[in-house]
Amino acid sequence: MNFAIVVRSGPLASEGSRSALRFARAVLNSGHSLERVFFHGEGTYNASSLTVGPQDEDDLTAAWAELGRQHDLDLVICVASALKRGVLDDSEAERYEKAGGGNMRPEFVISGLGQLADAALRVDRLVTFGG
Amino acid sequence: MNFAIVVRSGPLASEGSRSALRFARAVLNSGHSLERVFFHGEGTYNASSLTVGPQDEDDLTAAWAELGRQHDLDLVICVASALKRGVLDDSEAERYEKAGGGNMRPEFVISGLGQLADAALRVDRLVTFGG
Amino acid sequence: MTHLLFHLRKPPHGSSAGEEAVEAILATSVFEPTLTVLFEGDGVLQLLARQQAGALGVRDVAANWTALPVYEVEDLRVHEPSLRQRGLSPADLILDVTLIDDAQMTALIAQVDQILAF
Amino acid sequence: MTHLLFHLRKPPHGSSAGEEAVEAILATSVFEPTLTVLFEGDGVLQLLARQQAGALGVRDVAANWTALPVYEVEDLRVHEPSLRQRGLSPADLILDVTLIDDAQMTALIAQVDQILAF
Amino acid sequence: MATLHLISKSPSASDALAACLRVLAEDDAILLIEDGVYAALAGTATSQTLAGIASALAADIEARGIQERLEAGIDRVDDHGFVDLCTRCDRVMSWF
Amino acid sequence: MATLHLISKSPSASDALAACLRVLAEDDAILLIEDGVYAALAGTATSQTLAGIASALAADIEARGIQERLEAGIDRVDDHGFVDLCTRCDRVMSWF
Repeated sequence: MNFAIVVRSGPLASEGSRSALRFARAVLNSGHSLERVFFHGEGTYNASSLTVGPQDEDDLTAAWAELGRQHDLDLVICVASALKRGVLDDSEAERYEKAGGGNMRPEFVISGLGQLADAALRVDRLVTFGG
Repeated sequence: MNFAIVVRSGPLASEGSRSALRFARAVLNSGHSLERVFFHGEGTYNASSLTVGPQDEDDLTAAWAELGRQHDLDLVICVASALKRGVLDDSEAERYEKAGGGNMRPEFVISGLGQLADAALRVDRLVTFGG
Repeated sequence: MTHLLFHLRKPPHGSSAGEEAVEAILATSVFEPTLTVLFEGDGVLQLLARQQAGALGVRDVAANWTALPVYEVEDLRVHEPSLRQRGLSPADLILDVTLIDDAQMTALIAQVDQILAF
Repeated sequence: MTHLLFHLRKPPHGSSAGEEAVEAILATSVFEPTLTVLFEGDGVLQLLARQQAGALGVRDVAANWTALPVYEVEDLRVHEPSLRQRGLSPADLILDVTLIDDAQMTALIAQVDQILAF
Repeated sequence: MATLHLISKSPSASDALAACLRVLAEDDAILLIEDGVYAALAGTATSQTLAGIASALAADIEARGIQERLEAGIDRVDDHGFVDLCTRCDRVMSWF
Repeated sequence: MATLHLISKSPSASDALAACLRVLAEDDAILLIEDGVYAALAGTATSQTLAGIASALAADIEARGIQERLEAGIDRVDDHGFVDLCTRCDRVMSWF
């Protein structure tokens, strides 16, 4: 079965991102397909490359990136949400003249809400976390 | 009278940061003193220099920075909260080997929770926004 | 045809959920699915008339919603018990909506393919 | 001497409020103020015994609270009606606390200089 | 020794207001801010309890379009009134 | 055409569970996750309503130390059981 996940909370504000990550692992381990993880609103904070995690907790931004690498996942952050929150890839950083480049982990891509709509229309199950 | 403000929400997650900003302006306009604004937990996101605000809304990170400049305010972000969320000044960015430098606006300073304790013990009124 | 339900249960201003929902609905409407927007709980407050957003220096969220019919998103349903619980009536709302009760909401949920929660 | 009240009304795990409160309390204790920690509403759930944080791969929040007496933060009060409302009793908690009722909470609030809310 | 209680959440999104009312002292004041102002909607379960006790922040009322739907006895306070309330009370307690 | 309802907030922090129960269809399922699992605490106002209807996510129960305080009739489900529930139902509805 095809799944898509929507993440609507940051890595620390509520438990939504952590639940979504565990659910994503369980979907993959169950032999299902995970078509896309769409990070919307506060969820875009999960893509930050500047987080410094304490050693006794896992850093969710790093954990998402790691899962994305292992399974070649489509991790999409919503451009409208991300710009307002200061999560930028290098090309957005250049466009808005932010010296020093972007702060998005390379395992994520920044794109529009069409990616959410496309997922909602294609997959068998859409599951939203962290409102 | 001496005030201190604690901000516990980011610029977009809840209305706390916006309320705190309006309250800060009212404190200053009323002739009171604003000793410190302490950004704790999610509140540390307010210091991001990478936010790109839509034109028809004010960008709260820019608005805090502007108010800080005008009134020489002590805008402190909690180091423990900020590191986990990927809000770093240049020296923290260097320490944790993040290329491209930090992403904290220069009107803010990054410091420890002693600054919250110190404010709580010194001021006449401590007001917390955005839990 | 795929039937999508957008479910709003957050009030305006207190969070960015309302704006994010409007943007997502408009982006989705381009694909021309069957599309229903459901306002329930505090979500009914999104549609209150006379919201003066200038007071907070923010965008007028209620006005955002008026863009929906322009983009032919016209199946807007409001959970009437939520409205009544808040001392409000349909005359207080900025858009023409279909009022639904609990049983009709139950039937609506059972009928859609996916639900997007805000 | 300045009397500070730390007021917890968020449960553990669902947000970082509990950790932030513990850190703030310990940082404040260095200044040796009069310091009271009040657990009320869902905040009483912070102190539940047998929390197995490993299940979520997170720090053990309940264990964080046990550091308080070590740093001589010993005035811990739990709003008993909040505990009862959740089907819990003092025996379920990880620390020795003082139970207070509504009237005692009212009196506590009136007696402190500043309140830090989590 | 009065306390100013700040309520910033809707009654649907937090038990903060109910919890505050349990422990309110006689000379305390409540100020509804942000989504907390929805508790002042006339004809609702909470609003009648608040008449004469609570006030509500003007900017938040107007932004939400409830300026003509307030329960009688709940005063409007502007941002400077908010600061004044803080100075007239002895401490400020925020409930989330 | 059953729906899986996800409840992720404590009953003190959201009316989500109460709202969900109003519109629950006969063959629907409820899964309590995150702070939503506190609704399963035995002897509380909500928990008895949930017996036989709701299950709760094991990791969230254990993290919160309520594994021995669950209302009878509320099953524990692990992460794979969560995925199975999604496949057995026709859609997933998240309530915040």
